[in-house]
Amino acid sequence: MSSSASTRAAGVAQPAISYKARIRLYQLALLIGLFLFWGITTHYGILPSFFFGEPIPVLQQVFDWFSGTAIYMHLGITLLETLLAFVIGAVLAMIVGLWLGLNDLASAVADPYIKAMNAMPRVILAPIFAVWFGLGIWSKVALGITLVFFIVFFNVYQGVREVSPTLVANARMLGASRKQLIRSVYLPSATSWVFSSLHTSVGMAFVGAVVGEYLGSARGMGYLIHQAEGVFDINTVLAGILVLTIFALILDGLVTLVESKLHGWRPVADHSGH
Amino acid sequence: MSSSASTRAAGVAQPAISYKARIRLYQLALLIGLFLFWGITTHYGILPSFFFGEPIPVLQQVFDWFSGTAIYMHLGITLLETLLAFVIGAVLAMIVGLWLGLNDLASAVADPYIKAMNAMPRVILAPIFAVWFGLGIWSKVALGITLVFFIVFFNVYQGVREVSPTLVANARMLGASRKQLIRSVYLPSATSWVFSSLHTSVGMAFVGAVVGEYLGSARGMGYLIHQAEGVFDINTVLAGILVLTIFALILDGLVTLVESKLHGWRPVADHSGH
Amino acid sequence: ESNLEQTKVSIAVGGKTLFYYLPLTIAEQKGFFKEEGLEVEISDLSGGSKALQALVGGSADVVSGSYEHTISMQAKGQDIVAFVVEGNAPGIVLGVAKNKADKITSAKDLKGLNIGVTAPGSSTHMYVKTLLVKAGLSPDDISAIGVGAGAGAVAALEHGEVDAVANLDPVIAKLEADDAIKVMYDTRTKAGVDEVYGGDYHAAVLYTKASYLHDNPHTSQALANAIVHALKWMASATPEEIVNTVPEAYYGGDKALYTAALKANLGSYSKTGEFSKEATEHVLAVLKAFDEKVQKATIDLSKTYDDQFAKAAQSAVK
Amino acid sequence: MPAVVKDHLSLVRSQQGAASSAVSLKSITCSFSTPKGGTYTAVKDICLDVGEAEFVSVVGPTGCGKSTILNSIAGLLQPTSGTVEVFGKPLQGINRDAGYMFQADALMPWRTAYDNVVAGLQFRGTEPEEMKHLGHQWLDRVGLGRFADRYPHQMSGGMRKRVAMAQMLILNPKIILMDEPFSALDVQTRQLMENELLALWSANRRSAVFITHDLEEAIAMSDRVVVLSAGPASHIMAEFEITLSRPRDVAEIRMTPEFLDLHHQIWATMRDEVMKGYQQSQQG
Amino acid sequence: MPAVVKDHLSLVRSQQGAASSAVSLKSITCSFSTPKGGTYTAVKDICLDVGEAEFVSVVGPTGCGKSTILNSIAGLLQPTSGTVEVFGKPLQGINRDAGYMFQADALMPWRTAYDNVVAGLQFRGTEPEEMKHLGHQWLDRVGLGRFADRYPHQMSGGMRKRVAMAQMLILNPKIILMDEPFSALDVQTRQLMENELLALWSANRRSAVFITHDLEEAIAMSDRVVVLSAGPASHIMAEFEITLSRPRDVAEIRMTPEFLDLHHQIWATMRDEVMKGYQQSQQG
Ligand SMILES: Nc1ncnc2c1ncn2[C@@H]1O[C@H](COP(=O)(O)OP(=O)(O)OP(=O)(O)O)[C@@H](O)[C@H]1O
Ligand SMILES: Nc1ncnc2c1ncn2[C@@H]1O[C@H](COP(=O)(O)OP(=O)(O)OP(=O)(O)O)[C@@H](O)[C@H]1O
Ligand SMILES: [Mg+2]
Ligand SMILES: [Mg+2]
Repeated sequence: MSSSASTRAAGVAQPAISYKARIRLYQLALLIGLFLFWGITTHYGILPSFFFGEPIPVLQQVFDWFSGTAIYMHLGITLLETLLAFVIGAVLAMIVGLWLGLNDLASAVADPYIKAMNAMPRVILAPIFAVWFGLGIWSKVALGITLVFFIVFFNVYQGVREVSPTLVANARMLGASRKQLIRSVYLPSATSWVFSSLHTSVGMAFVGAVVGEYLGSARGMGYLIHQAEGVFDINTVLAGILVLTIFALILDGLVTLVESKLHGWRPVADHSGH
Repeated sequence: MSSSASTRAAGVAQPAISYKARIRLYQLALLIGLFLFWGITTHYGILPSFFFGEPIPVLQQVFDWFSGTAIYMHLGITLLETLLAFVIGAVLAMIVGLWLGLNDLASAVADPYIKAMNAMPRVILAPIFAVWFGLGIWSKVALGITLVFFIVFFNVYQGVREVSPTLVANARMLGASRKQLIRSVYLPSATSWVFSSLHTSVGMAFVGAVVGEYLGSARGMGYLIHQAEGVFDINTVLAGILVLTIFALILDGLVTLVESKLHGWRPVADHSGH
Repeated sequence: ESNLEQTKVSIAVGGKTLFYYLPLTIAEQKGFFKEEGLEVEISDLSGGSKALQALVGGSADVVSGSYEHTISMQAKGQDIVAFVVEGNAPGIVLGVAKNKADKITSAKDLKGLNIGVTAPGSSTHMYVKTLLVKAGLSPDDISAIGVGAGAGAVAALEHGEVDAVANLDPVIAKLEADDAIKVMYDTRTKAGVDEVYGGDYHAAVLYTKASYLHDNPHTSQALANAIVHALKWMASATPEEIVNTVPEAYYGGDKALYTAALKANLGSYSKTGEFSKEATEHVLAVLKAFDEKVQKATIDLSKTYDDQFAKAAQSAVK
Repeated sequence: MPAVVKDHLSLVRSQQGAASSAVSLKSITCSFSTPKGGTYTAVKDICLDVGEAEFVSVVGPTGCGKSTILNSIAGLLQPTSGTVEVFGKPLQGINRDAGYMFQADALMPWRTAYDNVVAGLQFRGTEPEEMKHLGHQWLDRVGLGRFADRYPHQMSGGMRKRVAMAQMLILNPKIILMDEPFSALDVQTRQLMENELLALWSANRRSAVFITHDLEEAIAMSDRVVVLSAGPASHIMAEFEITLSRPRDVAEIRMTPEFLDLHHQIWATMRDEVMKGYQQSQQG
Repeated sequence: MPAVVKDHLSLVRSQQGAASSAVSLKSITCSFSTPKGGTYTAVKDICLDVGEAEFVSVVGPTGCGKSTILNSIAGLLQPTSGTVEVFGKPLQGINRDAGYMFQADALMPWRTAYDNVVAGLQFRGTEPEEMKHLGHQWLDRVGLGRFADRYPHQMSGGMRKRVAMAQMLILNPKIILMDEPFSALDVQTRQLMENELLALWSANRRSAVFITHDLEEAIAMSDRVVVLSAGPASHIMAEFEITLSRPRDVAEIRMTPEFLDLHHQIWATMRDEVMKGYQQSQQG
């Protein structure tokens, strides 16, 4: 998302800084507004604080965590699981997606199997992962992979299918080998597809790690959240979610960074209509 | 996925029927192979049947269910939840995706919020949904929507961004109003994006419904699975998953049907390389 | 003491913060495992059945779980053996919503109601079935709704989604504190257990595979020692001392509620960790009534527990 | 006889003619930012008036900024400086009076030839009956009656261009903007289309701005030919009034001596310019 | 003097010449399935031989099947019947000896002009030094030295075409296939490019198949001009040997009487054909 915009004036139009600053301002205003809304509604019991917590204790908890030391271990574990799930899942999905996208017969045969796997409730797989991968990080990574994989896979597959036939024909005439074709045409052409799915799956990788920990673990943010939930400590639950969210945004920011590097050639289109 | 293929011969090449029949044959062979592998490994204890069940009892259970009557109620409920989550989630995502895709400022401001929501572990929301929507179908629908929404949203958003600027300019010159522009250019152009995400999210809608039932309900396939898990009846668990998978494939088939209707204009590209 | 076969032990538990498993936490927090030369890692899973699966699958060595599992696993051909008792009362409470309490006074009145259990097929579900059968009803006369053992359960009752709940602390404590339920059957106390089961009943135990006990007798002994140590300490400690021992996360800011709940549960813990034949038979009777697999199987109760470790622990732990 | 109107003169024209002109570019400049972060000025200080019912052709070396100018007139591109006036009013947003046939392929790939042709009518909510009638009539006019149900990817380059032309002309726009419409057509089809366009244009006082690389076409069709200099900062180098009598037949007119004379003049003007641009670019 | 070689004669040529010809189409037919489920035969029984070092232009009414034929030679489209031979061997898959400049835009949008030009060299694993040298040399040759770092969407239509031409020619293919390469260029730039191409072609015995709508261009460049009939089932209607002496300057040659004579002949042949196609399509 994001991407700068402004009306499609030829050339060096309005100063872009003010536009960006305005966005940050609105975001900040929205954030403060949300916190105020949250604080007021829970304070006056319009929303039950039993379920929604209250902003001050939540922030207090976050602060306490980071003044202490224990949180770093938990957070580190969760981040590690997330990163592994994200990277392994995305890479696997790209390989399989490319392969099936370029292989009509294989994709036609595999089609129902992949869809079936995607429709399987992953939570049910958790015990099996525990058997295979133990109760350590790898069973959580596996759960995350099952979430990340399908999202990226379907987009890579479709992205490959959408590549302009003329571009492919041209590259082949220029002597590109199959590998070069993939590297120089299919992959760049599918980048928007891939990145769109990467944005979705950053979140999913976190969900996988946390839910995995939630279902069984000895540490990690999901473990903390699970424990707090067991004793109705909703403020700690929300503090955990808040911390996770911030890190998800950071990871997503990294994805965006890579994206803008790889995708810098794009024309800045104007969709706002005059 | 799927889509017919064959080498890009000009005109009326090989009989397409034999190709399709071949695919079905391979699929069947794969299916039988998988079942055999499953049966043999669990029978000889290579895979523990405690976790992996055994094919015959699983199929027996499915058969028993469908000879009885109770299953129809459970299945009906789950399908209803899935459908509602899928339709509502997808429609909402399309509306929001279109709106933000066409609105630079709003999308820049909303960006971190949407990503944050996507990164939130949904399972934790389940109790809150139970409070808001009760323990009936609507809390499961809500959970499903949170899964479906983001997958579709990110793709619609990106799909709208990817529309060819020339096409938009042309339609505007032809006098298209904003609404007509959306209907006649943005939506058709984003179809492949939308359908790619719909395929992913059919599965997710099922996951939402089943996990929702799993977390609290009195009926539905998730309830049956959960109950069986509680007494370590893995065969029933797998039978439930099998039934769900078949229905997920049916629903996905419907999506593909609509897709091929809307998307019939596509050239049949040849990606297999000679 | 380097006669331990292994010093690193992984223990799985389904809901570590539950009062049901409190002796485990005490043993961990007071360092009783360390005293025995053990380094335990306690993995918290989302339910007792998940903990059992972790054991069967080999990712956990020992489970802190319900004694029932050893019986139902024998019916499925798995040799699971309990070797030290943590609690002798399941701690399950059946409470009805306050606003309906005047109409529902005994198990008979439950007919046709929605009753929240932690999960369909779970021990809370079985508990409700037991009560129904005792009252001359059929288990199918109610609809059991899985509401979990967390905030969802509280919400379900308080919002009228269910008319009654069979649940554990802290759900019950929270509902009592909110004045939302009237307790009808309470197995947190000896009296309550006797009323429902007609005598002693083994609840939380440490169990493991028979082969593990066989291969790791010293390690198993050390585990039993630590638990018995914890039980003895708990028997002599004040509730406040116990509360101060558990991690802060257990009471999540509401210490008073936790203390109140603890007091209600103190009677449920075993004093010695030892088994009694009678208690195991009561458990079997319940399972026989509702678990098809157990019904069909012939169960040899003596193979479901091994009392020697707990017995030996009495002398080891002063 | 043709007259070469020099730069300052055209400026005068644009100031006088504002009231009765369909399009009036008032000293527009269009710049783009370049990859290296600088700016590239494509066209600079362009003043151009297109009268009502006037047919103006724009020629110039490739990459000089012809499409850029057309985009400004269409309202798709806002000039960095200067203003565009349409029928005396400053242009805000899209130019609703203009029809624009793009240089690039702009057909909707998911619509058949027929559906593409009637797209504009649909947007206006034309009656189905009338739409059907007009749609098929226009497909016939561009010689594609048999290809109504083909999708763009099933048509040849030239066929797509003709669909695009019908799509634009079916709306009967007051100002016709065309960017190299006929370059993908063979000579004969091209002449058919040129005559078709001329007939339409003269039938009810349209204005037209027409970009082409074919000087003969430019002369045969136009009232005036505008020659742009090579970029960057391209400007109007010369204008030629074409006084050949109307109605014209584009095929026959090419043999007249006036035509050949004009052709020669414009050709000479452009040649130097192209060489200049080519050499410049090779130094860069 | 030009000679009109009729259908059966060209068939004879193709049979004899097989050994020494670079490309030989043996009675190829290409059909497509239509939306209504029928088949549309674009070209039928085409026999064409392109000798080594021969420059053949193909002209014909729009939509007759010129691009289809080029696709078959490139190996991108498998004819429904008939075979394509390249240097005497039946073509299997892609034609590795050919360079193909497409009618449609085929530049990689994520590569700059320079990166597009050197794409083929990269695929072959050329040394970076040499690649850089050749890349810039070719950008200069097509007059885009200053635009090396522009992305396709930042270039004009004509500039993109020139990049595509450099991209193809930099590889020095034995067989040059070009589909209307110069139609987006102004007359002068076009002539520069034409001369550039002729120089390259004659330097080391290339073969070329060249599609154009500009008869003058076809005649000025070629050894032979092949005229296709209007579709459907388009066939080779006539072939014209161009015996004008080489080396030629494409600008000057146009004024010679032989040239005008040839032009007139081909023009007449095509005119009838186009009218026929146009009328046919209007009945449909
Ligand atoms: N988005 C852009 N960014 C940078 N430069 C641009 C952009 N669009 C156009 N240009 C430059 O502006 C100049 C004029 O482009 P324009 O498309 O108007 O040329 P043209 O006269 O239509 O050429 P042609 O006859 O080849 O179509 C070119 O040098 C081109 O590179
Ligand atoms: N995929 C396809 N499906 C159906 N018909 C097609 C397909 N591709 C080409 N055709 C038809 O084949 C015929 C020849 O097309 P082709 O592109 O070869 O023409 P062309 O001679 O190159 O025309 P132009 O000069 O306009 O580029 C056209 O009538 C076109 O509609
Ligand atoms: Mg242009
Ligand atoms: Mg063509």
